[in-house]
Amino acid sequence: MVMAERVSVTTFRTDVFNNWCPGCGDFGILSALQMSLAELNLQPHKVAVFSGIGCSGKLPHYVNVYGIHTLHGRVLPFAIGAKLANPELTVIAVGGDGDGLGIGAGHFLNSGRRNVDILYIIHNNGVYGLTKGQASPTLRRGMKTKSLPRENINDAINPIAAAIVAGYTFVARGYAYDTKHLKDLIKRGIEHKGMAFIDVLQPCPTYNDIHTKEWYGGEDRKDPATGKPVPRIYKLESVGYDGEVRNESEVTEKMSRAIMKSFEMGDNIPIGVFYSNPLVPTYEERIGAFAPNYANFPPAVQPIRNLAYRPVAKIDDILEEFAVK
Amino acid sequence: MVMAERVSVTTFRTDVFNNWCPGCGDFGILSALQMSLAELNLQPHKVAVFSGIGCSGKLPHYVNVYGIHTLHGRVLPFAIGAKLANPELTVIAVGGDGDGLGIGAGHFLNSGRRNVDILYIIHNNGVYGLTKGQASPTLRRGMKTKSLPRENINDAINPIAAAIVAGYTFVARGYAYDTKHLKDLIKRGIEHKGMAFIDVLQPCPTYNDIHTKEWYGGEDRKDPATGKPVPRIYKLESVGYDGEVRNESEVTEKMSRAIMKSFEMGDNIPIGVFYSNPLVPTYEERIGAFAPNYANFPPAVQPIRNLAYRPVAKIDDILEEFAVK
Amino acid sequence: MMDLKQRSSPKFCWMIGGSQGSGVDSAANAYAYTIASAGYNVFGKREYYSNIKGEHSYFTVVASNGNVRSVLEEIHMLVTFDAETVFRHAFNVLPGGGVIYDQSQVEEKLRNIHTLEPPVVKRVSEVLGKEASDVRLKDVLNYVEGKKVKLYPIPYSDLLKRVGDLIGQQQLSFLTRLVNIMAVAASLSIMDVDLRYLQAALEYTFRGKKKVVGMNMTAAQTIHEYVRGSFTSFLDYKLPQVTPNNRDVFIMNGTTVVGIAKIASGCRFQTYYPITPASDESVFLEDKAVFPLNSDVEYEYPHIAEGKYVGKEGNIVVVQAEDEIAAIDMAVGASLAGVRAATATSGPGFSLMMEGLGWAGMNEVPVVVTLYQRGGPSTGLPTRHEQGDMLFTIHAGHGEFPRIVLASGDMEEAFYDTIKAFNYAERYQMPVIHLLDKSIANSTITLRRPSLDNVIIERGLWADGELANGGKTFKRYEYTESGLSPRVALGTKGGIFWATGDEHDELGHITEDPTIRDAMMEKRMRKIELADSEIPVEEKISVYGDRSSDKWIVSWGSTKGPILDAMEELTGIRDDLAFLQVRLLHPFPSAPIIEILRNARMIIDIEQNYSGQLGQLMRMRTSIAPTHHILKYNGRPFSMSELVVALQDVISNGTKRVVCKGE
Amino acid sequence: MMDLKQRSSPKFCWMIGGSQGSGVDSAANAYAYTIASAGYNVFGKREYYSNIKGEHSYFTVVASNGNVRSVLEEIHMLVTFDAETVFRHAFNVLPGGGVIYDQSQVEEKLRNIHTLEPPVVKRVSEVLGKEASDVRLKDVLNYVEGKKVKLYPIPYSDLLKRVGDLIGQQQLSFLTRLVNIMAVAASLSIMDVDLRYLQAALEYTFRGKKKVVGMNMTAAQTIHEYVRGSFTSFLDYKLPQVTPNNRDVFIMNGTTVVGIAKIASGCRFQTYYPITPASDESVFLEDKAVFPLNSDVEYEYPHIAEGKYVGKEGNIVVVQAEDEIAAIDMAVGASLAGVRAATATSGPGFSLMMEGLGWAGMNEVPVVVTLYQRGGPSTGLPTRHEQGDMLFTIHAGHGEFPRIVLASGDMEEAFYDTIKAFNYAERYQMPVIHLLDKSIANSTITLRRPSLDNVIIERGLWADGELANGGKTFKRYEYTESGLSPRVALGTKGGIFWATGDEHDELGHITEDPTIRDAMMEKRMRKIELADSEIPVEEKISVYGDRSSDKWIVSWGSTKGPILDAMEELTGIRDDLAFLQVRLLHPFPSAPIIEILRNARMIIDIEQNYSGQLGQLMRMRTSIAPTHHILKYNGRPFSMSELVVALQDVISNGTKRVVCKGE
Ligand SMILES: Cc1ncc(C[n+]2csc(CCOP(=O)(O)OP(=O)(O)O)c2C)c(N)n1
Ligand SMILES: Cc1ncc(C[n+]2csc(CCOP(=O)(O)OP(=O)(O)O)c2C)c(N)n1
Ligand code: SF4
Ligand code: SF4
Ligand SMILES: [Mg+2]
Ligand SMILES: [Mg+2]
Repeated sequence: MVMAERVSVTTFRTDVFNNWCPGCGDFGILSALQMSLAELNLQPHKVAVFSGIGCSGKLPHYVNVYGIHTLHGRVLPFAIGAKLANPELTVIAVGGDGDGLGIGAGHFLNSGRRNVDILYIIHNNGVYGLTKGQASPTLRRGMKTKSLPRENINDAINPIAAAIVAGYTFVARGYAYDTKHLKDLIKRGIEHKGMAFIDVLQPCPTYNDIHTKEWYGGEDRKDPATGKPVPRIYKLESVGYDGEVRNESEVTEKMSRAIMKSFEMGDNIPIGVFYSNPLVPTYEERIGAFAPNYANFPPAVQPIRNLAYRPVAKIDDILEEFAVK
Repeated sequence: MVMAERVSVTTFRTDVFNNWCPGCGDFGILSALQMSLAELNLQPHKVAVFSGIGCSGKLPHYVNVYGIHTLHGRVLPFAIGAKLANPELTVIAVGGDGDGLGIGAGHFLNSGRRNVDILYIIHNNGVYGLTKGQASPTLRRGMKTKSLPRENINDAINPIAAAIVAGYTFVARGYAYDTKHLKDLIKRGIEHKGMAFIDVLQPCPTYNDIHTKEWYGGEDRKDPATGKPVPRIYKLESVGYDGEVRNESEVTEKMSRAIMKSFEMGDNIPIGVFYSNPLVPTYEERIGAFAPNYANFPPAVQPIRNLAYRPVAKIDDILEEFAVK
Repeated sequence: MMDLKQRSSPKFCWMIGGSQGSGVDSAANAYAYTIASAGYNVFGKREYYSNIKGEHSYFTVVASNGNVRSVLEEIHMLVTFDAETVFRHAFNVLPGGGVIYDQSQVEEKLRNIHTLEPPVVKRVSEVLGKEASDVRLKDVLNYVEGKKVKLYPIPYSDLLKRVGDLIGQQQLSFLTRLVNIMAVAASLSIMDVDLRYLQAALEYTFRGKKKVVGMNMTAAQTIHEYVRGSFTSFLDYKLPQVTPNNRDVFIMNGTTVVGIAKIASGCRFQTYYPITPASDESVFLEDKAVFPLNSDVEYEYPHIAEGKYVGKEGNIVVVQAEDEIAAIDMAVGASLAGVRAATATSGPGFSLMMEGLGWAGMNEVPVVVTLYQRGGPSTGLPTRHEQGDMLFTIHAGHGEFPRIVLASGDMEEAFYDTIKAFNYAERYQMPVIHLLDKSIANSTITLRRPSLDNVIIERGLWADGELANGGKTFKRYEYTESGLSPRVALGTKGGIFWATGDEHDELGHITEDPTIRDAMMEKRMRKIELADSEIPVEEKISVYGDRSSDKWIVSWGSTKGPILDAMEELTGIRDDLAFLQVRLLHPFPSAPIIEILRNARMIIDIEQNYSGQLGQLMRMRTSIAPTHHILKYNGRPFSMSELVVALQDVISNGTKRVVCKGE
Repeated sequence: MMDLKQRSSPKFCWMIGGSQGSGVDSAANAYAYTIASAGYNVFGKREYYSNIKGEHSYFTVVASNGNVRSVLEEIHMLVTFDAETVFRHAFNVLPGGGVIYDQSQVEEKLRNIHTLEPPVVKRVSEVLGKEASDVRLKDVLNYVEGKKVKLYPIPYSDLLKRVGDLIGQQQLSFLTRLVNIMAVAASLSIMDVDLRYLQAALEYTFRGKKKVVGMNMTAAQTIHEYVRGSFTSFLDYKLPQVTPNNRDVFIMNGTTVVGIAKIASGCRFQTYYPITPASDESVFLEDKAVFPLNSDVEYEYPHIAEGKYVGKEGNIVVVQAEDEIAAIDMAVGASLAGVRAATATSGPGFSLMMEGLGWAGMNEVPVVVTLYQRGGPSTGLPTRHEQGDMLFTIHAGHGEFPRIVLASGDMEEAFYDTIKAFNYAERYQMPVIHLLDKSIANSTITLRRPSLDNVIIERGLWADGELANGGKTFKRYEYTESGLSPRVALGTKGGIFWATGDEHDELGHITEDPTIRDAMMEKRMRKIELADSEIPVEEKISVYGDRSSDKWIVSWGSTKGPILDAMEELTGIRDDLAFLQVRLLHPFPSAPIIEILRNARMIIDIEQNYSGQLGQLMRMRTSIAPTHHILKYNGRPFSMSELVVALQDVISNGTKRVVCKGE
């Protein structure tokens, strides 16, 4: 084993010019991610960050790990392919709400059914940022951000409830500007054995003038007593909510409670872990059930040729089944 | 107005040879659909049935209404396009579980956000029938139908919960062999104002040897007292369940209850209406909010040329905005 | 960098640049309108990054009293208010041209501009002969001044303060928003254009917002006075003379032109999924979803209407779909209901439409795909120009089905082609792909009033509204000699039919019978022969120049503008050059092209792609291959300038393949 | 219907038919194995509907002591146990050939067979000269008997009862399952093939299930005795003589062959979404997910392995994806991790892969798409044959990126081409599309043992495992003369890189700089020139017959079999005919083809599509167009028989376009 080198947040920075708009919530997500990689003391080359297309999709270029900026809506299949080929990698997928819940919704739903051991982070800004602010699937009906010609015609999807129903085994919500809290969520998401999902509320100051930092922070509703803003965001931990499944019998109840909790929106927005169930076997474990050496000998570490470049798989046994006798 | 002609079940039959396997649950769905069209006294030419690809996808060929057999996973966009072009049509979409929840999952989820006034029926047989029995997204993990080389590796999606979370405003489950009950559900689904979804448990005797007619009927578990089978299926009505939203304040609670109810599976499978919310405006109504004559003058009835085949839209006003002065 | 020279043609090239989000666009639009208002024709080209704020964008506007259909590489007037624009573009200013810049930034270091790519940094420092780390803005200014470029330093912040006093606003973040129009005004002063035209332009740009117009005019006046008071030497170039008159012209970009044409054409259902540069068209249509109808004519009722209510206003349903797969499928669904339906997209979106396209082909459903090409492959250069998708459109989708592919050469063509696209689609009952590109989408031009006088809406063959027998036997796919079968809209009494992507019989039911298969395949494919034989040659190709020439340019799409401009520029030098523009790409007009090119000795293929797709297609359909290529694939449209040079290179030196590199 | 004749070639054509789900497939497989076991080469073709139970399927098996690579249209032995098969196929039985049928069904009415398409009903009644409603099975039997076809009525139900007694099972639903093998046995008795070969075949067909084999053998014996006891006149045709010997041959279909080749090639990640006829390959691989490794060699470790555990068994991860978009994207993801990865699909699935393909092209990721073509367009003829996707694959995806397209002519080629596909992919770092089709997928042949002796696994350029500097500067997309840059797998220390579908710099970061764009575009496209120059001509084309001929057949893919068989059949009649098989379709081997065809006077393009795609492609790349076409697009592969007739027609009568119609 090669000795792991010490890492810090700077280890995970690149010198690529960051062209997000000033004040964009994406900055918070980026630094929370870098902090969590550092705190988990991960070796950069053992980590791969995948992304979709959008403002959010540019994130990998700013992180000094393998960075794969894929296609619009397709981040999950790419990430899952890499993880299954080499389960040793720490794989993180990120993308926009349009990316993940609009064009990518089919992968979002179906990935839950697999429970591959990766983390998926959605930058939930209510808009299609990079294409100039059309409504994304998380924007509620009737809202009219400044970039829309008229009120949004579609209802919003609830990403937390959708993820739980889809089968994600760790489902949380973070807030881009509470980077410490988000960093902890990301750490837990990475450490979670199975498919983790974090919905991150991400202000887009350029196009979403409704869900702003100020709005989340409750600047518009001051406590009459203290004169201080009453934030719209609160922490699930702070109200004693516990979404962790500790044995099989709790699953349905915890799931239902988490879904109900996720309907809480508007002026009281919970962040934290809604649901976590470490008891479901991962896809990798399920493969192991019929290919026992998969865990130690997955595709990426299998030799396929000998030193003379000849194939090393023996096909004679298989052929034998078809031999004419 | 043209006088409506009297219709009966036979009005809705075609003489196309039906090539479903003997005993297939699809027959039940077909006849329930034909019965409901007849009972609603719909004129055949005012109805269009759209389908995806699969055994289920062949259904429209057996119904004497406009029948549009589309692409694998794409039935909803086609159906929605036609409905929005001509809201006068009664539009029904049908398809397989692989079609709707596998490849079509993205449309499934996003269609809920629109609440277009159509009905969508999924033939839930646990397998990809027409491609010879691979596991579909509704088959539970660990199940091994006779067509599978090994136990199913993926978890199942819960279509009822997924539909509710997606925003469908009428969500029900039927059973292919309780055609009378199913017929009533279909009627309600058609009459519901908004997007209705019915998940139909559909035995596939050819490939799914687990969820058979006998299994649903409880043939394997006889009541020791009476010696009669105890069916696994029961009706929500029979236990006093009421999923209908009658005012806005009930929404979250009814939704949550419906989702919890949908987790009930295994040996007690509820059928009936899980959730119904007629209070959400349809997409058509939402269009009407900014195009007031849409309801009476939708695309399909708008003349676009005069008798001399010249365009009839006036573009001068629009041009004027760009005039150089 | 090219050899700069002032063209013989009476064209004036103006450029503004700045970081995205700083108002470059509206400034350029205001300038273009001003100049148009003053009586000129303009052509404006917009260049921007796939980024919302911070990266560099610029806008070139060429004005002329004659034709103008492309940009020049040489700049007469460079308008800036940041350092980056000067670093990037000052070297392109002609001797005797001028640069407006912020005088407070002259010490700005090249190295501090993080949005400059390494090759730009390298190029600048090499030209200046300095280490990159030493280069400052003033070095560039000195350098170009040495090349006889005139410098116009502006104390923007002082002037802003003055403006602030005048309008009673001192907040800097607010005042900064006026800088872009001030820069424009400065250039107008230098160019000696009356500011009253700017007033009209501002009213247009900030429509309805009187106060904003007022403040901007104050800012413009302020800088005008400063310029007139501070500088004495103006440009060596003057705008050519025009007499402003009441021209019936409009200033528009391509997505607007196509949007308006769709409304005119009777398109009543449009779907889209956001994508650059296509979605502007759909957003425009969303905005114009309700429009007046001509009430003084007798309508031809759609087949489905049962003597219903007819509104005074039409409406178009525009649906933002969840992806491009849904977008095309929804459009096809709407078309089945009898409506003219379309979707607009760019390369990545089109790549997702293969199955929908094939289904429409198989089921003979008219549908129009408006495809704005952009830089590929993959996500590519999302905000840049290319003509890279043409061969893909012709072969798009598995299996074989008929489709029509047409490409517009400019915005005027785009208008009429949009209507033609629907006519073709309905007439031949097949999908039509209308090829446009980023250059057409995002360029701004002065356009004459589109005339609907010669526009006919052709809806093709329809079965009678009331069909005989209960509907079980309407043959939607009836075999006919032409291949066309009368159709009905969903909802038509007696017209019940079936449709399926599977091979089907005349009723639309699945069949695998080999004889029916052959008959249906042949029926469908006959329609493409029909289209080939019916579409008049004028709609297929255009020829410019001497038909008897033996030196031909062949090209398609938006290269038309720079090619015609270059040919005009070469008047007297290369009068023997003729230009064949292919407008209908599929079915390919082989016969007229063979006729024209039969005796050509030199065939120069000009395209904005790497592989010379039209050249390949032409060879495929005629066995005639281009002899020379002028290509460009760096994401920027041809300038007239580089095309002139490239043509000379090909013709004089026999260079086989010229790759143009201009920005 | 064709003019039936017994060919000169020593071939025996056997056919079985029946409704789907009634065991036609296993019967045919058992027969094919039996005959192979008896020492013959066989070629079996399977035809079935897109249906699970009830529609008609049939299986033709041609046996020969020489080459056999296609079916005949004429049948020597028709084996049936339902009426429909007789109605459909009896007319194709040769005079002197025979029909086995269920004697209890002779009164069956044509009109009662609901699965017969109207054209079939019409054809049958026309041949018989009767009203369709009057036709009964016996009419057909009488008719063919008049044409000297021998009839073998079988009392299946009586015999079944007898078998039931013997095996102690009287449940009819159970016994019915033995009918298919009984029918086979009857044919073997008539053909005088020793039943002991059948025993081996049954062991193969029902592997492991001793009891089933036993019961089937009992049934076979029973019917054998019946046949030998009841009939005296057997066929006028005999199987040619062979001496059964220990041949090292295998009996397989195409999906199995390709599956095995994938394991051999080192493919360790395969994705799929169910689709006919491709998914059989993936299901096979799922079944063989764990396989032994050669333990007596020294492995070359993959770049990523850090001296880890090496298993005795390899494994391949096969993922059933949620759709084909996910399928290709997952494969690309796995490839980034350094694994040979592939996906297998058919037309509709491939249509969904455009973006994934383009991303792989843009990011230089090796990935193999095994494309089993089937009848198109759209859902088309999902279980039928066609070569309709080739031009689509070459132009697939928006924008321009390199890819390699190769097509196999038969199963032996398919085996080696599968390995070649991965070699090309890794060597040139680009997507490779391996074209196969339904005919290869679903045909059964006797294949010699594939040899790995000459197989080399080429993995292309890799950077050193341990890279110097912390990883911030590994240039994954380094500019090189060849266009190839050394790559690393995700997880490699020091090799950190970025990838993006946007245009990018050498590190893989987004750029819009025009000079980098040009350099990267050229780098990528150079690789296709490299491939063109490096791939040996033997891998690009094959030539059969006299190279100096001036009469050429050009074709590609699985038409190879029928063409070679037809040429063999025409020995002595058309010895001057040569055949050019194009195996590498992109980059197109223009130079060798021009060289070969330069002096051709007749170029006959033979393809299974409507538009002659290879002909178009050849013209596009060489300016040489075919002079004649033999095409077929009814969903069924060419039979040797019809190709012989068509070739004669073209050559003797100069017919420009022959469309074959055989079933
Ligand atoms: C197939 C396809 N369609 C459309 C686009 C254009 N596109 C680029 S970014 C984007 C939306 C981004 O929105 P979101 O995913 O919410 O990310 P954000 O920019 O808000 O972070 C779209 C539609 C594309 N790249 N590919
Ligand atoms: C894009 C595409 N991929 C794959 C297929 C092949 N295909 C045909 S039917 C089918 C699955 C059908 O399963 P389901 O949707 O559950 O319908 P069922 O047959 O069970 O009614 C598939 C995958 C296809 N037609 N199109
Ligand atoms: S547009 Fe919005 S999401 Fe995108 S970078 Fe700017 S602020 Fe962030
Ligand atoms: S395979 Fe299953 S779903 Fe399909 S027709 Fe047969 S029984 Fe029905
Ligand atoms: Mg977003
Ligand atoms: Mg199914």
